[in-house]
Amino acid sequence: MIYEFVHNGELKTVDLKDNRIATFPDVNKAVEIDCSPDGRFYLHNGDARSEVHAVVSGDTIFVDINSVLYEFTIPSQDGGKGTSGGGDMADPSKVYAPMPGKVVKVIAVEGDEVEAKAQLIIVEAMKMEHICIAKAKGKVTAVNFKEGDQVDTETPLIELELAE
Amino acid sequence: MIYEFVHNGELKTVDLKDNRIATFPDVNKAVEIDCSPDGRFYLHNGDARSEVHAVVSGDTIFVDINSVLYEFTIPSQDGGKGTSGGGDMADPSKVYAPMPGKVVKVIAVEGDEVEAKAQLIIVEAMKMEHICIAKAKGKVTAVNFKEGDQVDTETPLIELELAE
Amino acid sequence: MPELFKKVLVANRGEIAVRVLRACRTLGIKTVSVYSTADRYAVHTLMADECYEIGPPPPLESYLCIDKIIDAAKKAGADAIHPGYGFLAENAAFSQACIDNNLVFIGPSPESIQLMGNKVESRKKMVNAGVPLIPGMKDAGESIEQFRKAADKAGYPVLIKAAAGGGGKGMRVVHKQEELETAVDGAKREAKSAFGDDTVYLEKYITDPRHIEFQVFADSHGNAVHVFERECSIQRRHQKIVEESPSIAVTPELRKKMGEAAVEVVKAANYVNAGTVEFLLDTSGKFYFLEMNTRIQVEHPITEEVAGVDLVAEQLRVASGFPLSKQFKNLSQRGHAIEVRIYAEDAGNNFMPSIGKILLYQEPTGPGVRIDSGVRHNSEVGIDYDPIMAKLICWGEDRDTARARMVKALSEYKILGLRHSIKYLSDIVAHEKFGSGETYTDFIERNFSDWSDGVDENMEMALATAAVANALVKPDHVASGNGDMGSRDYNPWLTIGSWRIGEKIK
Amino acid sequence: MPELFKKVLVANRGEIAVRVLRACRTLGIKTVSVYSTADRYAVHTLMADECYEIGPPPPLESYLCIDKIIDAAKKAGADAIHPGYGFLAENAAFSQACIDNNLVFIGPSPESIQLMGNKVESRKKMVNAGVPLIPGMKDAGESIEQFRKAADKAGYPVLIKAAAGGGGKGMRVVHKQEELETAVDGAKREAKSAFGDDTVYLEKYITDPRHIEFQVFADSHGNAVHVFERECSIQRRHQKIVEESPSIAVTPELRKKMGEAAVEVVKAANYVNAGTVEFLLDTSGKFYFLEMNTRIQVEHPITEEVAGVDLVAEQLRVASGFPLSKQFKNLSQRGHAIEVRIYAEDAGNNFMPSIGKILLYQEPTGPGVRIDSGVRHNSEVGIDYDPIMAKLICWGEDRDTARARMVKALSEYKILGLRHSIKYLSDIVAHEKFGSGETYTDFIERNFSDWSDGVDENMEMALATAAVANALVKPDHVASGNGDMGSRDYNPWLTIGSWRIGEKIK
Repeated sequence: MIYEFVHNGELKTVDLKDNRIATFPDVNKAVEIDCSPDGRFYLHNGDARSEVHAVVSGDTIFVDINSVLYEFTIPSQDGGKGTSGGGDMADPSKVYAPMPGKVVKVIAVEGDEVEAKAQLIIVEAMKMEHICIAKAKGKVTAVNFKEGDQVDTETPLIELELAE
Repeated sequence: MIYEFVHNGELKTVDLKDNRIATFPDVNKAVEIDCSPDGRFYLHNGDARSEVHAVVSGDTIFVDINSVLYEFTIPSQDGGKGTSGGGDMADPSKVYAPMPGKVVKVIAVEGDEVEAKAQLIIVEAMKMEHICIAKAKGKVTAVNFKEGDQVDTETPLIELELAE
Repeated sequence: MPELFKKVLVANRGEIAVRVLRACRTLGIKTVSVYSTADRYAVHTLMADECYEIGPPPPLESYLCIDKIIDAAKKAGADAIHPGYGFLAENAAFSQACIDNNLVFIGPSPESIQLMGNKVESRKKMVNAGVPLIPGMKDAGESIEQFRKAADKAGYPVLIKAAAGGGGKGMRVVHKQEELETAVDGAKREAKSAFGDDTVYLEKYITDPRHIEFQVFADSHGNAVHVFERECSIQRRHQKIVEESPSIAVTPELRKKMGEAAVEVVKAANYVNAGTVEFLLDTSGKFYFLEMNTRIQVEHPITEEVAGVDLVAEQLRVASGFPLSKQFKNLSQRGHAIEVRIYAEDAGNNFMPSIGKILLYQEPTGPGVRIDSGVRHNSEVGIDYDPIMAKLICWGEDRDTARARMVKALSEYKILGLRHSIKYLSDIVAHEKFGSGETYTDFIERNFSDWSDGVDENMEMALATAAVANALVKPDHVASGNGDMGSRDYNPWLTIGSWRIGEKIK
Repeated sequence: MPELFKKVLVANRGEIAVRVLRACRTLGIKTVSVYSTADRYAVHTLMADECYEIGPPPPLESYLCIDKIIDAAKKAGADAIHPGYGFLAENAAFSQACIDNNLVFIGPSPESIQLMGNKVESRKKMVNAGVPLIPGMKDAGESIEQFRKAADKAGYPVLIKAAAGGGGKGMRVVHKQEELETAVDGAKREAKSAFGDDTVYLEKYITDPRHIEFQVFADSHGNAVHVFERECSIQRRHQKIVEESPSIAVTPELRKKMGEAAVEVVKAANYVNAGTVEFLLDTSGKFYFLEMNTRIQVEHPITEEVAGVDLVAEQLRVASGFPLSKQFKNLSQRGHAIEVRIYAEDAGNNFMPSIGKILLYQEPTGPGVRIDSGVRHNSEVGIDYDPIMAKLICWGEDRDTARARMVKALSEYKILGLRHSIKYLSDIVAHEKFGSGETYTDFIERNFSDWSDGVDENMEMALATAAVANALVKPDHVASGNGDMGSRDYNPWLTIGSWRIGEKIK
C-alpha cells in the first residue's frame, strides 16, 4: 500500500506492508513499526523497541521521533494544499500570514518588481511581528490588505506574477 | 430523556434535559453538568464549576465525583446482568467469583442448608483469598467446581435454591 | 579507580523497574528489561534500550526464573542485574547465580541475604552485637516460675503467646504479676483446643507500637551510614500503605540511638549496598529490632526527598565498586515527606484487588509532588502481579504542609476503569488522628474499621454525570442536544485521542 | 496575631495561576479565578472554588482590566488578590486600587512598584545605597576629554553607545585609550545616520556577562533576606528559557557579597514581599545592579527546590501580616536545580509562536522532576497570550545529575499538535558548553545560531510512523492488516479515550 504525505511542501512516499513494514522508493531501508493494544507505536530495531508518537487529526498527522516533530499532510484528492497552516505554502506566487493576526505594515506596492526574500508585509500576531517575504522574484499583482486589517491564514496577503 | 443505570445491583433513574440538566424522580434536586470543548465534565454550582470525571466503556460508565468512584451499567435490552463484573450479582441464587482465579477450598456441599453470609467457597486471585458467601438463606443445589479449578466470573460457582 | 557499569538488566516490572531504569539513564548506563508475555507493552518493558521476553505471566515461569533472567543478561551483554524489590530481590540463590555468571548483583552478598532471611540466626547475631530485641523467652516455658522470671526480666505488661499460634488464639496480655498464672493456664487451654498443642511462651507486650525503620547504606570499602528513619505504621493486611519521614515520634536523641543500632546491624551482617533495618518503637521510646530487609524498599522515595539523595543511583555506584558518595557523608534532613501507595484494590470491600484497563489516567503535578508509577493511560492491570500502580510522594517544609499537599495531590489524581485506594488514602492522611501523629500500627483497625467512601452522598451528581456522558457518546442524542452542544460537530469522548468522528481521511 | 486570608483571587492565567491556586489550597485558603472568554475551560479557571468571567480574549479587555478584577474580588468576597507575573503584577495603579477597595495586594506597596518601575529613579536610589551599577557617564558626553575621564574611571574596555540607539548601531567597544577618539567619532557618525541624532555616551563594557539574580523576601516587620541566586543567562529574543540555581560562577564569598547587596536594595526600597534583584556579573567577579522585579518570577521554582521553601505560600503568609517563617531564617542550599520553559513556538523558525490544540500531552515523572503547567490534553493554545505551556524543573544532588535528569525528562515529555521547544531545550542542556558552565548571555548566538532539529535524520521513521497511524485510523485498511492487528476488533487511535468503535450503547 503506497501512502503519500506532504512535509514542508515536499511530497514524500512510503510503501507500507501488513500495516507495519515500511519501505521507501528512493532509500534502501525498511522500518518496522508496531502498534500496541494500548494504542501506542513502537519502532523495532533488533532487541530494542522504542516508542514513537503520532496523532492523526483531520488530514494532518503529527509525529514525534526522539523529540523531533514532524507534521505530515495527507494530500487531498483535488490536488489542494501543501501544508495545513499558512495557506498554500507550496505556491510561491501567493504570500500568506503564518498565523491569524493584524497587518502592522504594508511594504509592497502593486506593480513593484521584487527579488526573492524581499520584505512584503508585516503581520503582528501574539505580540510578535512576522515579516512575510517573497519566495521568488516577481511582480506584485495584488495587495489584498491594508494596515490594521485582521488577517487569517487562508487568504493570500500579497499575490505575485513570478519572473520567467 | 430518561436514563436508567444499575449501580451495585440497584436500578437508578435520572431525567436529563438538554443533555445538561438532570433531575431525579425520587429526589427534589436538579444537577447541571456542562461538557467542555476539550471533552471534560463540569458540575455547575452557582459561581463554582468543579470538574467531575467520567468514561464510557462498552455498557459501563465509570464516574469520579470528589475521588469517590461509581460504576454504572447500562441495563441491556434482554433484562440481563446487573453489573459488569462478578456475574449477575443481583441474583442471590447464584454465587460468582469476584475475579478470575483458582478455587482453593470448597466449603459447601450439595444439599447443604445454608444461612445468609455462610461461607461457601474460597477463590484465590492475585495472591489473595476471597471468601464467597451466600447472599440469602437457601439450599445448595449445585457445586460447579472443585479445588484447583480455574474459574472465571461468568459461570456461577455455587447455585442455591432460595428459602421461601 | 572503579568504573560505572556500562549496561544493567532490571529483573523486575512495574514502578520499581521504571524507577531503576530512570536511575540508570541518569547515570548514562544502558538498560535491559525483561518481561513476561503479559507485560509485552508495559511501561518498564519499553523504557529500556533492549527488552527480552522471559515467559508466560505466572511469576514462577518468568520473573522468578533465575536461569531465564541470567540468560537474558548474558545475551544482552549486561554487567550487572538490579532486582528491584519483591521477586528475586532477597533470593540468595539468585545473588549467587549472578556471581557464578560473572554478573554483579546490585545488592548484598548471598551470605548477607541468607543471614537476614533466617530470622532465628539473624536475631541471635543481633543479640550478640548488642542490638535490642523484644525481651522474652527464647524457648517455650515449662514451669510458672520460668514465666514469672521472664516476665520480671522483660517488665510488665507481657504477652503470653501460643507457639503454634496465630489469629489471637492462645494469647493473653498480662499487666501484673498476680494475673500471670491464670493467664498462662488460660492461654495453654486455649492453645490446646485451637491448635492441639499447649506450648506457650512469653514476651514483652509493646503498647501502642510504631513501625520505625532506618534506611542504611554500606559500601565495599568499610563505610556504613544510616539515612534516617521512616515511619510505616499505617498498614492494612500487614502491608504498608502510608509512610512518612521523619517520624513524629523520633526525637533527635532517639534518632541518634536508633541510627547507631541500625549501623551496628549493618556491620554485624557484613552488609554492603542499600538495606533497611526495621524496629518496633514503644510509647516510652524503647525500640526493638524486628528484621532487616536486604533490598531497596517500596518507600525509599520519602528518604530521598528528605535527605536529598538518590538511593537507587547510589546502589548502582556502590555495586560498581565506588565508595559512598559525598552526599552520604554529610547527611541532613530537610522538611517532611509522605508516600502513599496507589493500589488497584477496593478499599470498601476488604481491599480486594481490582483488575481492568486504566481508561483515564491523570497524575497530579506541581511543587512538592513526585510520582513513581508503572502504569499510564490504557495500561492493563492484570491478575498475575501485585496490584501497585503508582506511588505518590509529597514533600513539604513541615509535616502539615506535606499532608496538605498530599490531600490536594490525591484530589487531582484521577484513575478510572478499576477500583483504587485514592479516596481511602486521602481520608487517612486528612484524619485528625493522623494529624496529631497517633500513628500506631493499629491505626487502621482503630480508626477505619467502619470506613465507607460515602458513595450515597453524591449519588445524584454521579448519576447526572453518567447520563450526560451517556447522552454525548450517542450521536443521535447529541443531535437533539441544546444549542451549546448541538452547534459543534463535536463529540467530546470521541475526540479524546484527537480523532474527530465524522471526519474521514480520503 | 495575624490571620491567614480566607479567600484569595488570582488575577492571572496559565501555569502561574495554577501555581498560586495550589499554594492557596495547600494553606486552606478558598480560591477565586478570573477568565477571559478564551479561557472559559482553561485549567486555571476550573481549578478554583469560584470563577468569574472578565471579558473577551484581548488582555486589555480582560486580564488588564483593573475594574473588572476588583469587581470580581468584591463579588466573591475575597480578602486579597495575587497578581502572578506579567499582566498587572507590576502595576502600581492596580496595587493602589486594591488598597482603595480594602483588598490586600499580594506583593509590594504601590510606592515600591513605582520606584522600581522608574529605571532612572531606582538607579539613583541604588547609587546612594551603595549598590554597584555599571560605571559610566550619567548623561551624554560632549568633549573627548569627558569621554577620556569617564573611560579612565570605568576602566577599559568601555562601550560607546548611541543615546537614541538600538540594534548595535552607533556602538563601539574600546579596549585602549588611544582608540577612544576614533571610536567616539565613528559612533557619532553612525548614530547620526541611523537615528538622526549623534548623541553618544560611555559605559563600562562587560566581557562575557552572566545574568545573575537574587531572590529576596521581606516581611512587614522589618525582616529581609535573600534566598540565594539564580543564573538566567540563556536567553532567546531577550527572554529567559533556561535557568539554574546555584550559578556555577558564584563562589560562597561572592554569594555573600551579592546577597548582601540584594538585601541592601530591598531595604533601600522599603520593599515588602517577594522580589528579585537582577545583576550582571563579569568574568572578574564584579557585579552590577540592573533592576529589581517586584513580583514572583517565572523561574522561582528552582529557588524553591534548592532552598526547600515555598515562595508563593510565603507570599500569602507575609501579605497576611505574618513575619517571615522559620524556614526563611535558617536558609541553606542543597543540590542543583534547572528550569526550562516549554513554549508553544517554532525554535527552527525564529521562535515563531505556534498555536493549536494539544492533541497528545504526556508529562515526565519520577525523582527530581517537577512540572508547573497550565495546559493539559486537549487544551487550546491561542493567539492572545504568552505561549508558555509549562515549566519543567529538575533537581539533582549536583549540577550534572540535574542536567542528566533534565535531558531524560525532556525525552519523556511529549506534546503533539503544535510546535514547541522541547528538542531545542534538550540540545541546550546537553550542550558541552552548557556542561562546562560557559553560560554567558550570548550563549544562544554563540552556540545555536545554526541550530536545526535534524528533521531529515529520522525522516524514514517518521514517514513509517505516519503511514501506520494513517492505516490504522482507516477501518478498511485495518481489515486488510496483518494477523496481529486484524484479529482484534480494535483501532488504537479510536480507543484512546476509552471509546471502542463498533461498540454501541443500546
